[in-house]
Amino acid sequence: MILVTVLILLPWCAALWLSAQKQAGQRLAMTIALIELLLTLILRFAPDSMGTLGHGLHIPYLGGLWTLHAGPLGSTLALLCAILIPVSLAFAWRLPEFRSLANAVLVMAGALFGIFYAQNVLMFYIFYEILALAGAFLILRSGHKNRAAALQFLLYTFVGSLLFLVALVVVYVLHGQQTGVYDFSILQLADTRISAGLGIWLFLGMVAGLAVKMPLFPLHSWAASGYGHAAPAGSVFLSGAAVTAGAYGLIHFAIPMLPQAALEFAPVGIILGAIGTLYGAFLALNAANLRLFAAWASVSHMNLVALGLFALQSQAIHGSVFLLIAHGVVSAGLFGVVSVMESRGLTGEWAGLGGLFRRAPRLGAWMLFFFLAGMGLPGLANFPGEFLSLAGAFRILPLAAALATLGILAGVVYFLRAYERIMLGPLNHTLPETLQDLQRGEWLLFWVLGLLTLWLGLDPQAILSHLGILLSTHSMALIQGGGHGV
Amino acid sequence: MMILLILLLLLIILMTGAALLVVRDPMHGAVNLGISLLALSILFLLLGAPFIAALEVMLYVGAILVLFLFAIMLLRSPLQVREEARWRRGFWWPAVLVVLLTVVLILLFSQRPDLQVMIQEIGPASVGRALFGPYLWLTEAVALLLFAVIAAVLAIHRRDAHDT
Amino acid sequence: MSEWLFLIPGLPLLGALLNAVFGEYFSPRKIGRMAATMPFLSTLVVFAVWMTHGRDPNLHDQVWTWMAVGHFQASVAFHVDQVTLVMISIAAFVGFLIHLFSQQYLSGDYGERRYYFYLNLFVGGMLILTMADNLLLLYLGWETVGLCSYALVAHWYRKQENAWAGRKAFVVTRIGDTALALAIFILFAEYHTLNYSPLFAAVAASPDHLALLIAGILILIAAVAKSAQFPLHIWLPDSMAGPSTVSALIHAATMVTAGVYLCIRLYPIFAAVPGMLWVIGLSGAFTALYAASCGIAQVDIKRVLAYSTISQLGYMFLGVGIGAPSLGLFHLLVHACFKALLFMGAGVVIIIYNENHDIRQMGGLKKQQPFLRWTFLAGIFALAAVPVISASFYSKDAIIATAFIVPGGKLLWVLALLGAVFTAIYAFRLYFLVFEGPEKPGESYQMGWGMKVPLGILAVASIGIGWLQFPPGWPGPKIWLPWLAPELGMPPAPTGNVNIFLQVAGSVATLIGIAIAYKAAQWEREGRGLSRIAFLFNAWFFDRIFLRIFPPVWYALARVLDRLLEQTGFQLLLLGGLKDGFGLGSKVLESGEDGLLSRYASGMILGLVVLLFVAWGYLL
Amino acid sequence: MTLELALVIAALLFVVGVALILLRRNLIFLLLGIELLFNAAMVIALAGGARWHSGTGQVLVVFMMALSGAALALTLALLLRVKHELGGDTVDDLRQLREEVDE
Repeated sequence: MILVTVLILLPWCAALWLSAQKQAGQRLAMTIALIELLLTLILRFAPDSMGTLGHGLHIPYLGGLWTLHAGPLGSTLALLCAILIPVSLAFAWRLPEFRSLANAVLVMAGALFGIFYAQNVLMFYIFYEILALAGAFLILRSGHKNRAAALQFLLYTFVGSLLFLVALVVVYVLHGQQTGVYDFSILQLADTRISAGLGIWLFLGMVAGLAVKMPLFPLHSWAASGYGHAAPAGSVFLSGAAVTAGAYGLIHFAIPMLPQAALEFAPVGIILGAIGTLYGAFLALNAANLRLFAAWASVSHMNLVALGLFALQSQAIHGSVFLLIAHGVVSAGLFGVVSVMESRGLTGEWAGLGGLFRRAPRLGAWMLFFFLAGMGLPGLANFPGEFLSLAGAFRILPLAAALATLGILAGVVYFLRAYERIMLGPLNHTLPETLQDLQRGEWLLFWVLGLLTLWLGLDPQAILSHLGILLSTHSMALIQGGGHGV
Repeated sequence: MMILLILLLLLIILMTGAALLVVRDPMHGAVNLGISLLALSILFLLLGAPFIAALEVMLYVGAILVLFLFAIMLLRSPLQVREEARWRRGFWWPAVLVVLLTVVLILLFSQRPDLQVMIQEIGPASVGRALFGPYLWLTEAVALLLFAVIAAVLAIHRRDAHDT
Repeated sequence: MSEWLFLIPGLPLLGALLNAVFGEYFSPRKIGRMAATMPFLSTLVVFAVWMTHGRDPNLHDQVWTWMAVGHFQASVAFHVDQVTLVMISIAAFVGFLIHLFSQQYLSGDYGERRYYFYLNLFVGGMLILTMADNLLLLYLGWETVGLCSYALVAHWYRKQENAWAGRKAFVVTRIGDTALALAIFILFAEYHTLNYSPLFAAVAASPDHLALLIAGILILIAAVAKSAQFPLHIWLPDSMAGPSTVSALIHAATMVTAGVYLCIRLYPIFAAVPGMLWVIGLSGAFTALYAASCGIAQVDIKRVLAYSTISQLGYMFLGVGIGAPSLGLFHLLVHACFKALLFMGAGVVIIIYNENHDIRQMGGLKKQQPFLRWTFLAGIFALAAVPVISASFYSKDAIIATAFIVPGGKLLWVLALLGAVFTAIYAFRLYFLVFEGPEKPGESYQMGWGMKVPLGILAVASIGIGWLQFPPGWPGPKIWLPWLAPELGMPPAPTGNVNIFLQVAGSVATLIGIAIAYKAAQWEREGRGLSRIAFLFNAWFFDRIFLRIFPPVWYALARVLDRLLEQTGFQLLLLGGLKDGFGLGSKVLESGEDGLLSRYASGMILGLVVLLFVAWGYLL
Repeated sequence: MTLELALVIAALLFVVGVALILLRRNLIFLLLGIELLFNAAMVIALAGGARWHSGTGQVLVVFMMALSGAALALTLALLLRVKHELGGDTVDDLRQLREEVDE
């Protein structure tokens, strides 16, 4: 219990302390990040750490706000986020705006850990809001410091989460009326009997709130401008870790609360995910510069996660969670490559690139590695997740899943075209003379991410077997009725 | 007999009110207010609050009205009585509103059977006991408030160098 | 023995890993030698498997569980049976020969370490593909070889067209991968398993025709894309931009045969759907004829061989289509030998004429390079299926003959026979133009033993390997078909005078082809040769049509989606509308405040009046 | 002296006060109006106190007197500064608080 509380509050205090410092405080931020990593490791692999860790801050009618519960899914995603913190800080090491970026990332990290260990839905909502705010702050204070992008990000996430709050409160009230127990803990709210008609509206509200963070198709346009304008090092964390909150919220809170409605929403979700995957692929092909390219690639993958998640089928949901983790690592690699190129003074516009492989073969090799991972090459991180999600969704809605499978083909088209424009072909004369290849630090960073991607790709069973039964037995029983089967 | 007296007082209040509305010079306005307040203090007497009636004369007419007079004196630009327009530009719309207000108040308070209760007199003794009994701290607070107002007025009036 | 199976693909992959990690610290020569030893070691292991389990191999090696979610069980498990044994022998042995050959062929070129990395990775990927025990692992090998072909074709990345050719290869083969993925989903959705034996058992038990038909078509598309069959063949001629050794390994011996292997491996699925096999046969026969017709009009030495590969693969598909997968496999083996030999020979010829690919400016090389000439001639004999002495006489003509007697096979037989004639034409035309005729001297080039040994071995193989399976009625050994029979069944064999007629027809077709080729070579030298036929030179203009239709449409769709939906749809209307809406609202509210105190007072009093009226109404 | 009569008196005073505030132009008359409103409130307080026979009514009145006096003093002081600084002492002139509607 104390461990998780430290895990959540430590980054916030660090952020506070950091903003009071005069100098940039890289060393401090990195040590905090590594401590976080250690804590999550302990929480993930300590034998007795599973289950409810403790109750706290009990408020009448609201239930225990600080009840912490370490589930297999939550702690695994927390581990992913903990890995991404030092990675994103490392990529931002020499950025002028390191301090504000580190602040935003640390606050987001605290909020994320709060989300993953929350058992009380209201506590989840509060941390979800903090996460959205910190995300907007990150976009505002790093990279192009573009106000419009931050505003758009905030507009989307806030409107969405308000809808989620409305739906949550309705469920809470209905539960209160039915059982007389007014409590926000998910265990209580999970078995409220809700009429089908109302249920579908509530679930739509919740999906609006959560799927906006995971940019599901119609709610995605904040992602392009958000990732496009934030510093790539910031986008590493934003697109790698922050999106997991949406997916986790859906699996751990929204679906158990409204299993029947989730079942009815499944076909719509799959179709939206499929459209989103292809839509992201096409727009990545047409991206104006490298940042937007990486942004759209990330949107395309996240829609595939959404597809797997809404299919509510055991292969699909395991696949989508695995793809979520894999996407965290691969998009960290992608945005890492972009941030390394920008640290070399390249603007990322296509005109300024071409034939880079001659000057920076190591960077070229790693870029190809992460592009291949992005393409879903078997043996690398994305493949198991993608394949499981598609195979599972195929059993529910073959046509939509087939449409999404075209994403495999579309992936090659946009990734290789980008790779060719950057790396291959004759050397671009506008490239700066002093362009050196990866330095010792960056090279090591890419090796870490690369080995992680390879390990995830070759031995996904290590993660898949630990995820356990993702959907609580109760909602699975209901869903089994819906013919979604194992 | 009593009713006659009350009606007379009401008449006085009405007359001074009307005068207040039409008179140009603020000094005349202040005097009119004084007269109506005096009539009101007699009414307080009839309402069974002799202590308040006395207080009304001392505090209200004596202090607040004098305050007004001083203010008007200070405000009056010397030796030149400008022909002031009495009413602000948008006159008719608020006038209608006032009439509407009177109509609704009369409607609200007329033919209300449960209000026909006679009023008994409450002597100053019980008021004194209440003032320094349960409401002791409140009284101290009001005293403090008055002190604070004095300080505030002084602060506002302090002419520091950069003002003029 | 079975627990050593993982070494076969493991060793080349280990070589690739070592190269990736320590590559920078060693000279390219050392890396090259290390890279060459890896396939050599796996060839030894394969040889050991031949020795111990040659008779009827049925080995299984479960390494680790890759994915296991509900029914979706896929593990990294290798399975070796007759078909796989043949495939891994080709991949490992020919792979080793190519590694040996490229030590000298590519020395001193840029990106040598990268070349050896991808070559090792390719051999590893090919071995995984052929030894996989379930569809998912096959898919892994399938995509790895696709990746390596992309990287190796774009090896000389500094020229834009090479990079583009690589990308074109990967994108077109990826169409096949998507089809294969869909087929796997269908099969998994229907039969809940990915491993071969349970899958075939389930298919045999309850053949659901619709699902199997769609899955069959999708698998065919995958095979067609990978083996560059019509219409997805457009990437192969362009991928000649890569080094010749790459073409020798990938575009002749191993990767392109993966499509044929897939059809052989998933034969029960095709057999379960009536008429499916005939479709495969037709596609094979038509591609054979089409590619051969294009081959006769080419001038680039490597493009001739590229179209010949497409056509020979057509014959293999024909073999599978007429119900004789073992014959298809036999031709695959033979083709691997002589095509690798021809490509390597072509590579040397290109170096001699310093990077000039145009065969019209070549000639009379036989005096300068006697060794190269004889080995190349052996390859040409095999390619053209010269009766008796060449290996493919025993494999290709057998396929053509069997096609004749299979029900509905007459059309296929005609196409195949015509294809055989064209094959002989372009084979000997190539030979006469390059080696015979007036001598055009190129640079002198001394082939080291590293280059001579592979050429020699493959030359002997392309002559001798055919004797494994003499045609029916001939005295010689017939061990190939019986050896494969337990797994692929015995193909129907023509008998009596029909058999004789077919063999004679095959030989006559080849001889006619050679005669025409002699004349064609002369016309070509006089400048009015076959290459002036634009229709054939541009491969019936398919490439141009294909490139004018699909990429522009794809990019236009991307632009439309981007401009229409993203910029106008989401950004302008949705967000712009929201912003203006809020702006309007605040402006309306603002107009109420104009600083007049009494305006505020009257507002308050108005509120009071309204409240009192409500109270009055309430009290009534 | 009935309760109803007291309420009528208070209503009368209230109306006059409101009329003054809304109609007059000079700020002093506004303040006079406010004083009238205070008195109206006092009448009701007394009526209430008398009705329930408790002294609190009158206590409230005492406090109200104190408050109105304090408020008035402050307002007049401000009024003096406003007259001096901004030059006008009528409602129509003092419009500096208007919301500058910037486009």
